[in-house]
Amino acid sequence: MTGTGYTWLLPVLVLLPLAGALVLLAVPLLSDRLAAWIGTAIGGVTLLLSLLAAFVTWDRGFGRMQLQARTDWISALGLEASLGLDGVSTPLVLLTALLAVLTCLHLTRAEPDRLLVVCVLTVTGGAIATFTALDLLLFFVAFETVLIPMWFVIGVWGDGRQEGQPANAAARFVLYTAAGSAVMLLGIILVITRTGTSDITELIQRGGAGLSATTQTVAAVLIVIGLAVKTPMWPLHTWLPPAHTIAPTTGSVLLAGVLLKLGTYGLVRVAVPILPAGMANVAPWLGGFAVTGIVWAGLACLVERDLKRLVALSSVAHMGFVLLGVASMTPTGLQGALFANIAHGVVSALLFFVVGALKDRQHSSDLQQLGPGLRDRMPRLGWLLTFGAVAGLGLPGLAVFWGELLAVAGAWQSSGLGMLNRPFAVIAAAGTVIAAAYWLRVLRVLWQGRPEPGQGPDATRHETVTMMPLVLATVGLGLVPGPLLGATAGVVRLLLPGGGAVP
Amino acid sequence: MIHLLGPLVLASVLAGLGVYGILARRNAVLVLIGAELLLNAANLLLVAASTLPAGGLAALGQATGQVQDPLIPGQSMAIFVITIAAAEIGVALAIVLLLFRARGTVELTAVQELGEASATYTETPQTAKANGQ
Amino acid sequence: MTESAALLAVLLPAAAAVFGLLTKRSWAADWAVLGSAGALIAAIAELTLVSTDGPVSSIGLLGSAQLGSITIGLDLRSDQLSAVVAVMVALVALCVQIYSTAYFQGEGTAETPTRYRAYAATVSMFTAAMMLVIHAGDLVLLLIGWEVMGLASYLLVGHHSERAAARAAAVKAFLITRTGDIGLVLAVVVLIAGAGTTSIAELNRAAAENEIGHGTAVTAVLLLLAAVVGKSAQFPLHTWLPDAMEGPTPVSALIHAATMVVAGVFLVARMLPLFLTAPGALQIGAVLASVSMVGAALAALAQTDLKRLLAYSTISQVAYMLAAVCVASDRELGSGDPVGLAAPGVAHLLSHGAFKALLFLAAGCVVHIVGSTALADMGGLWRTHRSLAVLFGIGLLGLAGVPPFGGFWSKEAVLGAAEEAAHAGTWVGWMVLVAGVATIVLTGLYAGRAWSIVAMGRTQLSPAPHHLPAAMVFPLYLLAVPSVAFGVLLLWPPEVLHGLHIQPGTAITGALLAICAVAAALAAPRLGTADIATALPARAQTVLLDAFGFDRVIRVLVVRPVFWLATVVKAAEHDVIDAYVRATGPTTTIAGKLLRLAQTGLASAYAAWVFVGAVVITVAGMALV
Amino acid sequence: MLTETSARLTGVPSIDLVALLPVIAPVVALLLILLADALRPGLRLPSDLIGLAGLLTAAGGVAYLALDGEDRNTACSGGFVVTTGQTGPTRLPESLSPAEFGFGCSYVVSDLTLAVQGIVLLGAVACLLLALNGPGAKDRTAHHTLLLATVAGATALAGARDLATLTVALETATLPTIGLIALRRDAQGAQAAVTMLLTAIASLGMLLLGIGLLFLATGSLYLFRIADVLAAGPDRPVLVVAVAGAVLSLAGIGFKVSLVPFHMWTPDTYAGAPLPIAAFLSTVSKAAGVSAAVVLLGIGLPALHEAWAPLIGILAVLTMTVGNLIALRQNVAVRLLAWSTVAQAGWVMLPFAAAGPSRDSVREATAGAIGYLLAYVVASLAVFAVVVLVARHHRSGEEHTLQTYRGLSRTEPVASAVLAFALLCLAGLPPGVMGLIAKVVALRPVVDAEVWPVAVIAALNVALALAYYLRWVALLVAPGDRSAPRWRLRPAEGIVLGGAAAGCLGLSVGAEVIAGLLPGILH
Repeated sequence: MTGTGYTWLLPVLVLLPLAGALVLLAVPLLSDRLAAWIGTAIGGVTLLLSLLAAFVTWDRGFGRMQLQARTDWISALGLEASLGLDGVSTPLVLLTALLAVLTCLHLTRAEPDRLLVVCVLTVTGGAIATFTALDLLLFFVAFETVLIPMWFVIGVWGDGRQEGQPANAAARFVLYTAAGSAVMLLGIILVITRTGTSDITELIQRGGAGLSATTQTVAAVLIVIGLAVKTPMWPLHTWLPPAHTIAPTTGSVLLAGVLLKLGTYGLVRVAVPILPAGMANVAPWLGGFAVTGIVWAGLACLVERDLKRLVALSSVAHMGFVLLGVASMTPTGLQGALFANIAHGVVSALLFFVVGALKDRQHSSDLQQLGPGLRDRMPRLGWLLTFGAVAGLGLPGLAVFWGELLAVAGAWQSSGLGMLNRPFAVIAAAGTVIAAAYWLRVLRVLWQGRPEPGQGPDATRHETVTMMPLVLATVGLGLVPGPLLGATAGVVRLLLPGGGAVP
Repeated sequence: MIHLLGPLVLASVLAGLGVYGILARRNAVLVLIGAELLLNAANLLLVAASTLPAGGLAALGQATGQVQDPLIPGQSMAIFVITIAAAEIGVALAIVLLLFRARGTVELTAVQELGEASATYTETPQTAKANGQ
Repeated sequence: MTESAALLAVLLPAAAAVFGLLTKRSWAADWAVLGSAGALIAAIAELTLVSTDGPVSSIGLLGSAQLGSITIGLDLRSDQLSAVVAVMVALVALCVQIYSTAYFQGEGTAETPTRYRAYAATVSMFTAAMMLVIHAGDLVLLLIGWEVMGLASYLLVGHHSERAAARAAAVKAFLITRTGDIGLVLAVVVLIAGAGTTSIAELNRAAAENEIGHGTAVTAVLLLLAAVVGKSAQFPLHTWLPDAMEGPTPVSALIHAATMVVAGVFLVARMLPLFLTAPGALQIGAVLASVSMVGAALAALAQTDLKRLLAYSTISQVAYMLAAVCVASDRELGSGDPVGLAAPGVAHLLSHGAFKALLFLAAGCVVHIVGSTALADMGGLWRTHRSLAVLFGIGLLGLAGVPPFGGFWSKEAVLGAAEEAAHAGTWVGWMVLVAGVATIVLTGLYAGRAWSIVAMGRTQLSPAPHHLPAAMVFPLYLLAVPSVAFGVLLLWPPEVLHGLHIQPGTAITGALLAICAVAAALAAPRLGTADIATALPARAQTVLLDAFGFDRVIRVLVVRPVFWLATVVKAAEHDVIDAYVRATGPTTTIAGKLLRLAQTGLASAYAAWVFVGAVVITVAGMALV
Repeated sequence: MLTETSARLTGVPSIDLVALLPVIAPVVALLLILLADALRPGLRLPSDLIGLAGLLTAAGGVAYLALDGEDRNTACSGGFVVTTGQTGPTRLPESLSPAEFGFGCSYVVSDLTLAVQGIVLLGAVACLLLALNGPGAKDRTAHHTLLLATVAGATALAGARDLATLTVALETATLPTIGLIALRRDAQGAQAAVTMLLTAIASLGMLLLGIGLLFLATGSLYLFRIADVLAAGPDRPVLVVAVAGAVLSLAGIGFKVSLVPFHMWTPDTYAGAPLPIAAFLSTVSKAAGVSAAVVLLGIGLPALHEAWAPLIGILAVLTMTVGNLIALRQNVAVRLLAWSTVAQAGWVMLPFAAAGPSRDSVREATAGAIGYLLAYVVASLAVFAVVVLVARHHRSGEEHTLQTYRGLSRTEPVASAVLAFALLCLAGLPPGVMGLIAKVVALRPVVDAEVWPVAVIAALNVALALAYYLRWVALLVAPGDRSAPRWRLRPAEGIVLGGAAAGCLGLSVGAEVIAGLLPGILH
């Protein structure tokens, strides 16, 4: 199965959810539940197609762009609508499609809303487009596409028990990230004007040739700032906790599982390979912020009272590992970043599903009001929460561990971080203890303890079915990391200067 | 031939007077007179400038090779300006008339309610009016 | 065949855990017992096969993972060391699972549910994880098992999570071991970077052939040592173990006495060639072990709680094993064969596993009878439950190292190794030897004290003998066999125990000291003091009971600063970082309001702005030329 | 051959009527409406049709000229060379390219001209249709004639290549709008008109002074000629005079674009004018202002870029920032739009901040400005179409607040979708790809020239503007009154709404148009 077949796959993957969203938007007669089922079906087809795409890509080799499809769009800007899939993007596309199915499935029971499904599908389409875009500007357009639907999700369906809070959180989310991406746009334009092309594959091949070190540094700073807001990197992260806290379960899952991935994907796909010299200057700072974020967010979690906010803050810590992996500029670190990216997507999505289910029952996400004694009151939800927490603290054998290990390993042997590489690695590793501390605190307050009377129903079969794929994925990735690591092992060399040789 | 500086100074003085008129007066008609002064300052400048040889100031040092526009641009421009000024005054007086009909005065201070920082500003005047009645 | 046996030893308990959770509630006990029984059979088969066919270095389990330029094979390995330890682990696990079926009879009350299904599955999961640690052919795979064990320990210590003390102990146990485990993670990282491999066999080979850079080796070994110290509850990361006694007693027997806490020693034994390249690190390990040995034994002396007493004795005994492997570099053993050098530690590991599990399970029976773990509530076991008292006594004699019980032989092997090192003239050897001998005395004292309180003393119970279920008694007999007969093993030692040498001198001294100490403790009641601990000054009692106040030190130095820092961070998050974000709202509002002030509505004022603007930009433009 | 040359050099301009069709057609329509009104006062439909026909003919002319593809020059004058010692014509200097321009042409049909004319006519047609039920209903003749006159001025402005034509066209595009504003004949209408009038007069004064100085410095009113003279590198005093003239002229044009600090009239006038006229001001009138600036700076004064480019940069970011900051707290829809057009003016002018010595950079800047202008005008029209509809159907009329839009998506899903989409286009966030590409196009030259302060402030302004656009969008979907009566859409309004929506959508998909509006050289 070599050659050029299946070029229709990627355009269909991108356009199918978007078209589905458009149709659902335009047909107001559908009942909300039916709309959610249609969304699930579209998500399912997307997932199947992305599995097919992943298979084809694997078959032809993850090391280079497969399934390329391109057509002119705005030739005056050199913008081509060109898509492709390789080992870096394939897992992310799969994750996005999976989460699309699960969120839509979730919506078939929990407060279905036709327009919410529209938003979910738009986010899905936009994210897949971002992950497959092979043109810088197209990447940017796709990157921005997810903003507005997400803004709607937070602002309209957010937890509105306090007047004006959803609107505030949504506005903060969208304004913060839009400001960041506007800055990133400057960097992207700079790259395009200086190199004369916006073709990512071409730019990666050049690897910064023809760009002076200064230009690269400026562009890297601009692009990294934009992506760091989205990731989010300490200290640009303060939009995330309110957004997660207010967003409905669907929104939180998408935010954690899809949106945050865009930022780190951008770092790996754009910043590192296209601006190697610039990133070499930026990397120590990036690493420093990443490590600070790990510790900072962990400490903040230790005293956080709101469970959703806590999960959000823990995302900041997790993304700190991803950023550290990127900043290390080593194959191992990059692999770790990509692994941690996927792992965080799976685990935090699971956690948000669980927390959402708890919140639905107790109408609060405050730790004191949710607990204690979950293990006796709602055993199934309790165990799911425990599983999520244990995965979140990076237990070896579960998905998150590999990302953290590789990120730390990358940082340890990184020459790009200079003298600070080993201190960074050690601090990051110490961050895993803090992670354990706050997760155990959550379990201690929530899961353990003497249950109080006033029982809520345990997880329904529907909820369990929604969460099970994520549990299985967490275990699967944790125990058998080979395939995912294999997918990225070859391609990260192509993304690093000099094939990523570690001196 | 008088020195170029004289008309220029005169034009500056006229412009200054015009600006002062526009700024200092609150009576719409007097403001318009100031505006006329300003426009005529420009006219004076144009006509004075057209006395220069072809190429303007830039060509003063270079004696030869300058191309002269056959349409005598300075003067014709002045005629355009006079026409524009006339049209301007026509429109302006119509507006002043409208103002007088609406408020019974031509003082500019009488109509400030659209300014967001003015004392008489209301966000939705029509609704306010309707509610007031 | 060996491959299948090793795989089964790991996978059967894992499968038991999964099935125990997924199938009917009433099958949970069956799955649990079947799983560990299967593991035991597999382990015995493995031992036999390994002894005849030789070791197998690579058994595919989880595929391989490509990290950067190196490939990590997540494979198992099987050799005599793993097989022997596996047998011990599976045996104890089986005993504990059988014991637990009776220990957790019924559903419990709403206030104190037994949660047997979760318990049994967790114990199965623990067994699988321990098997994974034992069989891991790669450090990363070992790390997976290592931390899953920690998780199981956390879940089981906090099993009765309705008790606040259990919750606190569970968190403490996990966090302290995790702190040590950073060392293991970083060691993996260091080895990935420095040695280019994490395969244990490969590392040992490279270390033996001096292919690993000195810096890498020392760093890695020190980091590994941190993990060992954490997991094996050695000073200064030992404080979690006594608290972990909040867990159900069978769990204490399995995890916090026989298996998990000795994983650290196992790791050192497993990677001894690597450790031998960094003698300095081993010396540090020996120092920590000596401190733990004596300190824990002293603390055990004054405990008022039977389980805590046993916990401190565990720390002390594990310290023996650690000390035994840590003096390895100072011993002059002809070939320098790492297997032989590790033998004393491994031997003590095995015998300790048997007698300590026996002790804990017996203690569980006592607690079951008395309904309390406090020593003050016990007494007169000899009169009410004589067979149980005998079993308990066997365990105590093993612990005290009184010949001919199992503990004697292994402990003397340890002392023999220390003496060998001491003869080689190193201070480490002397230190371990002195500490070991001192500890023998202390151990004898507290073992005798335990006996005199629990078995003798005044009967606190009603005269009607409390009946013990067979499922609780049978495992005791099962464990008593190796506790008594461990010495027999030394007549035909397996290859892994070949390096064992018992020096007659130390052996006789040790035996005499142990017997004297036990006798002194036993005689104490007759001499007027019911409990030799009370013979100590009150001040000393408090200090020892408190284990030298080390907990408080940690609380002051670590816990409080961290929480203080966390509150600072939370405040800074809100008042510094987010303040800038929040400030944009008011700032823009104020700016907008200020700018609006110009909109006076006066037409000529607007014209004025035109003039002003024109003049300003004209001047600016002229300046720019 | 010789006679031909001499005929070209006599100085009598020849007129190409086809080239001037976009200017002449509105004027003819204007005259016809006046004639019809004189013959039979009170005619409604015919005058609507005549006006529309005039605009469409002009648009047809633009389309024909665009398809024709040939650059045309008209109203050209020859020149003669003054030499001491000898009289009579001699060869013109090479730089003037006599074969193309002669001494200079007052009106040139180029890509630039046609693009601006197209934008102007687009806006004009839409505003005419929108006005049919509003201000145009009562004073049809006045409205139509004034509007057509403005359009004629604006189209002429796009082709104007000498300062006299430029001034006349600019005033033709300004004075009638004052009349249009005053069509609302109450005190506020009067105030709005007076405000605009005074600003216009003051600005005219500045413009004329500036032109006088430019003329003084270069001795010509033809932009090509001025460009050549300045490019030849005159002495510093001359340069200073020229710069003073250039910047004063810019100040005179600034009010039309609503550049800060010449923007003060904008909110007051928008609020006081009938809504369709506000739409007209924010599209056609602004387009005229932009084209005046583009023609003056890009064609006449590229050599002075060192002086005006930084100034434009400062003014552009100042304009954006001030406009956005004040718009953030506006509650009245039309005032919010007024401030947002101020902010958008900053974006339109932004590319000029990057003008450099090369002709290409000036062309790039112009392309950016015109591309942005197109996107802005189309989106603006869509927004105004909905605002006009809301004003017609809501009690509080033209000064309705944003609260009026609460829950509009429930009662009027299509109109709210169009409004939301158009607002996102203005904000420049997908799905409003059009606006995003426009921002890329506008930022590109600035980034290319690495004018970082300007670029970064502009980028941050994206978020600032997004705040109020999204506030509006959020209200659309907020839960609200479901009982409001359905709208009755008139055909003209429907056409504008649908057309503008289609425009937004079409330009989002075919964003090529925005980016590639000006492929050729600039003249």
